[in-house]
Amino acid sequence: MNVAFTAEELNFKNAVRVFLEAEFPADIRAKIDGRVRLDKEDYVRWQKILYRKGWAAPNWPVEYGGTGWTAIQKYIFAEEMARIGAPEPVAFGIKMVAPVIFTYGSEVQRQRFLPDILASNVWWCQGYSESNAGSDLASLKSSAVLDGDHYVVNGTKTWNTLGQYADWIFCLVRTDNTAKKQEGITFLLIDMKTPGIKLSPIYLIDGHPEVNEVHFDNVHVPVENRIGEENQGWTYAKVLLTHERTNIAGVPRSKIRLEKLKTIADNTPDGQGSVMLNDPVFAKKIAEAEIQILALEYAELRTLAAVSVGKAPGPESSILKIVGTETAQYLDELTMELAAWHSLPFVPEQFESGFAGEVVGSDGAAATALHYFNNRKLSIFGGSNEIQRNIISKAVLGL
Amino acid sequence: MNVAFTAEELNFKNAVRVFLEAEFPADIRAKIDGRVRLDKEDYVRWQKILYRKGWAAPNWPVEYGGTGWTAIQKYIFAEEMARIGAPEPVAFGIKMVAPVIFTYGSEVQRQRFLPDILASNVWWCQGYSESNAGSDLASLKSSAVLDGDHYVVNGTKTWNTLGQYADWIFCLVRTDNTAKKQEGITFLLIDMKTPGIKLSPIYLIDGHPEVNEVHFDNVHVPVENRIGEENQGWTYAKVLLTHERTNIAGVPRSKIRLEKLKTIADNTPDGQGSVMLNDPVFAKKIAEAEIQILALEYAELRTLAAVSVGKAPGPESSILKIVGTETAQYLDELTMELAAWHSLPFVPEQFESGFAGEVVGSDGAAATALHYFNNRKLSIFGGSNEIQRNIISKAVLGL
Amino acid sequence: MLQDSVSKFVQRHYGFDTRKEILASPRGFSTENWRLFAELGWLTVPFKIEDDGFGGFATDLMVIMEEFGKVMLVEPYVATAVLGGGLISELGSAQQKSAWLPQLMSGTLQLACAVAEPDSRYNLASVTTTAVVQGDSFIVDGSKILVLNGPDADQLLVSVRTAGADRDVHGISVLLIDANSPGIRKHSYTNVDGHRAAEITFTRVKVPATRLLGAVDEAYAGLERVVDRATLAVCAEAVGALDSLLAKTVEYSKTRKQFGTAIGSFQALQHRMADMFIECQLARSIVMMAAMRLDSDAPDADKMRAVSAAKSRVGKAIRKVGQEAVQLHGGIGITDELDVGHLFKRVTAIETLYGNTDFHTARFARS
Amino acid sequence: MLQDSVSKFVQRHYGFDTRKEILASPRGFSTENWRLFAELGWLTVPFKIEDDGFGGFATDLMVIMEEFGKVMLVEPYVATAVLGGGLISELGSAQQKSAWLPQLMSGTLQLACAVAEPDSRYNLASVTTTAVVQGDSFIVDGSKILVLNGPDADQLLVSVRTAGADRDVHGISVLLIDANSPGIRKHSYTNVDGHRAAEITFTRVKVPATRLLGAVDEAYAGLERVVDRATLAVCAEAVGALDSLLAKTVEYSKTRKQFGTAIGSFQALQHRMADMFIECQLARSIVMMAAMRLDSDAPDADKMRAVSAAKSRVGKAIRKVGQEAVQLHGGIGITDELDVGHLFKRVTAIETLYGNTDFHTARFARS
Repeated sequence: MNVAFTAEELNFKNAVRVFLEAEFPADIRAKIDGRVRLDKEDYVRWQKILYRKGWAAPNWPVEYGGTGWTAIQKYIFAEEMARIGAPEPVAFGIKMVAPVIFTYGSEVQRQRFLPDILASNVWWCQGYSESNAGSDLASLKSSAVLDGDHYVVNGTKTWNTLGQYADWIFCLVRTDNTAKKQEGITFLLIDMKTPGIKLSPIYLIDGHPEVNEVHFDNVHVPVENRIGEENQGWTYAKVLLTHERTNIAGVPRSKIRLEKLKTIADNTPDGQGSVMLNDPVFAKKIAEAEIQILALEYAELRTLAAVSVGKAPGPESSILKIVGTETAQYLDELTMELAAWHSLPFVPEQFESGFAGEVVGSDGAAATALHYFNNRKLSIFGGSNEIQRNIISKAVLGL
Repeated sequence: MNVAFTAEELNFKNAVRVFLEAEFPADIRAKIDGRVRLDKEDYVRWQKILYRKGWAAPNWPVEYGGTGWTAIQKYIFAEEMARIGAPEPVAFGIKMVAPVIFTYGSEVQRQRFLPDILASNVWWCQGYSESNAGSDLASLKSSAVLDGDHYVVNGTKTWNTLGQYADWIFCLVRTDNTAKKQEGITFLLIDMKTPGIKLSPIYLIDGHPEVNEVHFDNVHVPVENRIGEENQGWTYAKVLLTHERTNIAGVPRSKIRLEKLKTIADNTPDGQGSVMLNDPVFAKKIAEAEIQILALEYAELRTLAAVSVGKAPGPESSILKIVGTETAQYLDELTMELAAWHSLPFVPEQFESGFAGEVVGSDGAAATALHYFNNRKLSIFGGSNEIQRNIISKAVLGL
Repeated sequence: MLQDSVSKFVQRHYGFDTRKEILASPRGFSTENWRLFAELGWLTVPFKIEDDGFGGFATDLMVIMEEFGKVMLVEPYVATAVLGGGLISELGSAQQKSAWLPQLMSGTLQLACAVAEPDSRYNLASVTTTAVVQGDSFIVDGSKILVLNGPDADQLLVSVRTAGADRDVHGISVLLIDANSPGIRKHSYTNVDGHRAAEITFTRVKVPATRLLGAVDEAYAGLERVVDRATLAVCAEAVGALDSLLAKTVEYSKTRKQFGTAIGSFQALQHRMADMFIECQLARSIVMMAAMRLDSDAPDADKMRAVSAAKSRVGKAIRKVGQEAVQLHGGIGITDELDVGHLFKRVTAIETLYGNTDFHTARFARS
Repeated sequence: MLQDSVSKFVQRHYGFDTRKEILASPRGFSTENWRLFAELGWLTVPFKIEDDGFGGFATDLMVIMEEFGKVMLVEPYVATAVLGGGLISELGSAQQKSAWLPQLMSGTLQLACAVAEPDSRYNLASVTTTAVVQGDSFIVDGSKILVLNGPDADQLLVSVRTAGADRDVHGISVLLIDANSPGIRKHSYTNVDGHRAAEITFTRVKVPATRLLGAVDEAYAGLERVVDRATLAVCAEAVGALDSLLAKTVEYSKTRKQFGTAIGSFQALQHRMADMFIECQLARSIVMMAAMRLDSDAPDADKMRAVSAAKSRVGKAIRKVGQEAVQLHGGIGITDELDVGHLFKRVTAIETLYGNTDFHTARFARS
């Protein structure tokens, strides 16, 4: 763990840092420091750099391009990535669909899809949620009917993040209406260029169309794009959901954000002749956040330690999701409180690349409210925190 | 309301204050200031003083000895009582059984019981709760079987407060096992001297036998001690429960406690060369408590205003119970925090009357933990705060 | 009466879609509505009888603002009538009042109040914008931020330092400055809640001495009183908005199904909504307390404490009810299409306005 | 190994009724148990190999204390072995160590540490008890409060001021004072958690100069280090006790019925127990962090921060889990007969010991 890194681990840490310092593109770094939204091209360029280094997918099995790192090495890598502010690879390909493909896909599917995911040649998005099946995923209604050598898909998916950039989508669809609701679901991979697919953007309260509705109107999907067996999709999906829940604590990122928060607090006048970092009440809030992150870090390391001795990440990891997201949201609150009056302006364009006008608020203060509002999603998406509490009470406490 | 007392109301306020200053016994006041536990004799003596003034039961109808005060006058009276630290009359007679008797009792019962309650000649206690029927009162099991001109009562009641002082007990007993659980309950008044009644004290975590179990072993109760109809007891009991919920906010008492807390904080060294009242973090907690009490006060005044225009105190008054008890408990926490090391000693005997030894801790600090532990009961008894939340969600929000 | 009139108007004519159209219009509010407010006499509510107003009672203001809050009304009522008009009424001479207040109440004058500076945080005495006497004029230099209704105001009420050092209470004056004066530069934008605001810099702006409101150097106490009234006004607005958030959440929970049942039947969510209800009731209670205190003859210090108590407690309610309303709505709660997210943004903005929760808790503790 | 041994003992031989009997005995702890702890080598755990101890690792101490916490063990392990022995080991000369530590580890010496004063609150540098040199002795005058194990200790470790003013870090010394010295007056009592303590006043108590531990005037840093270890120890104890509280609450909720169903099936209570679980896990995690930090070669300042982080976070968990455990038990939770109320009292006492949550949060923020 942190206080007991081996010499080997420290060498690794150093190597990662040297690489990132040298290779993380300065222009992307500048955007991140200025809180400018990244373009698709930014993500892809950066992921390809990691790919060329062989570090695109630390969690994959080595045979498909994983790094073979220990849990601690992965943790160090995540920490260094956060330290320099480098974005994590977009989750949908590398972290979400790929594990399903290499675990349940056919050899043909593996050969066909994994290399392009690894190399960031193909951008994936998710087709899980439906508007009447939020955290209750299994009640989905989109249907697929087998017609010869292809499925005909109809229905609407929602909360599809960055689908406007995507080449492929992975979908859960209902193939049997007579079965219990968790049965009768099939897992399909669908080319976004297939006729009949239409995207409509959903604007969130920060003014950005970050998510979409994806409409399927008689979309033909070749049967070879089905993962595993028909009607067994829920089994495959569950694995993905567990996988999604690990590393969701976001400790490295929160640590960096906290350090930035302290710097801002040290530069924010309190209106009484000192700065906010010296305000005992605000200092207490910062300290509580920092302590919470420390506790969360060791909770995660304990989970990693369990995983490294061969245990699957259990339902206990639900606490990483809950506490990780609530901590991130608390940091948003504190940042907004620091910004004071300048948390009010809503000027999203000044955080788009290429903006050349006058920026309102110092140190990106005017972006803080946008983050605060946008990040309310953290406790809703990815299995809402209510669902996580259900998991703890049922699977851990046996209630 | 508070800021708009009429001249008449201000006169009344003054009259109450003059009376209390003159008549509230100095020795009882000294006990309260020294946090010494009151004896039965203390309560009775004080209540008899109020009785002689005609102020023993402000909430009763005038015909039975009530004061005929307006809601605002009652509020003023409660405030002045709290200001001087005078204990409220013990609830079980005046506030609990009496309303049942004057609302549902026969004329004979009224004549027989009310005068002695008003004059504090008879001490009542409650026989509602059973160990498997906490907040779910209606599932009680104690039984009464009619045998000629008396009932034979068997069973065990619990959470009986100060039953060791009591002359009479009012009980809910099951008289019909075949009915739905809220039916088949009868309301009986029982003389504690009846053969077959046995009390066993329950020690609470503050070391005091404040409550008892009351065992009934073939206890014969004359049928004329039944309130109203057989099997209709639940109807009568509900009224009592509503009545119990008004005035439960405890604002006047909390205000006084808060002022004391500030005084103590102003005299408590912070170990850094100043006092705790100047500690910004602690000052913030005090301010939050004070603001909460202000909000609660006006919430209560709003309820009173509604009552004074003829509305019954609605389920909205559940918030008075919840917030009132949580606020009182928060004041206990703050007092304990102030006491620091001296919140640890557990020396109950130094708060019993007649204690002549050396007291540990200044300003009664060593009593604070006892209060903190004891007052956890506030959110449990009198319809737990969970039950109150159920009431709000069902009866107010319609969920 | 007043409540009925306001309530009927907003419920009938201020639907969520109407509001959206108003926000999309060039000025970001409806001039037609503004004229109507004038006709209905609503613009007179903050003013005393002797100023030809409705009475200037905080309790009346509370009633109006609460109704505005329910529908997130965006017309610059607080900026123009409560803050701007309030300062003229509080500090102005009889001549100044009769020059400006009738215009305001008839709906033909828009005002904005410039009290926040880049380094002032919420301290109204932290004023570094200077006004130096030159002949029969003041020369004003400095920067103000977050001037609500700044883009549209005809006249700006600006706190300036005429003596003393930053944060001295003495030496603060208020000037009524023509928004088109040479040397004024505005950077206009929209806030998270749709309200318009501007950063305004003053470079050697010449202001006639007749535009001084009240005594030179001694405007602070009056400024604080007026900002306190605006604070109470937005607290009352928040109470209305929080009620809407609760009502919409309860309603949604009764229709939204998960695992085959309405989510409103899940006890964990029921108790959370019960807690939201408690927050709404306490917020309403303390705002009522503060309004009554302002209308009483209590000393200034008591009134200040009452307003800070209200802002502190309402701020806490905002954080809790706002976040819970969104969380219980799930994804739909953070979409632009639903009103819930917008109510959340408005109340969150109110949390910041005129001092956030911590600021007012400390102010309450201090005073 | 160690954990197994401790766990087996406490689970087999330290039931709630046994504990009650032990508390009712004259000394308030079991001398028989104490002998057994010595035999099993548990008293060596806080000491370094060079002091003939088990190693002195905080991680080992954590393991023991957690098991103690589960059953609320009352023997004065922290007072004698961690605090008292810790100070001798930290500050004492080789001669002093060999004079006292073997006795301690063999179970024949009881110690108590007097560090709190009536006005010190949690500041270890707030020492007004004076020690003045007179020939080859110190003359000690002053008052100490809440001396844990004070009633039973053979020797007292006392922080005294030998130079400087109150709250100066410089000028603090530690003396090892025979508990039977003339001029010592003890007022003994029991704490809320059953542990025994005493208020001790020193009136012209003569202490041989040889009883000075470490350099004169320079004991503060060592004192702070040792108290930090004791702080970590009680945090670990709290982690064990909180786990017991959670387990008992979950168990109770499965059997206790209301309205015809086990209350554990009510979702509102399920989510609250889930939150208790989260608190327990975070408390355990941060104590593990602090223990590892103490065992590392990190600088003192880092270790101090780590301990304060742990105490702060554990304190928060105590408040939440303790109150919720009682609340979910209902009336039975506050009765003397059930262990839950006693666990609640013990963890609440720990919340105060060696600085409460706010104190350690501020200490963390400062350092």
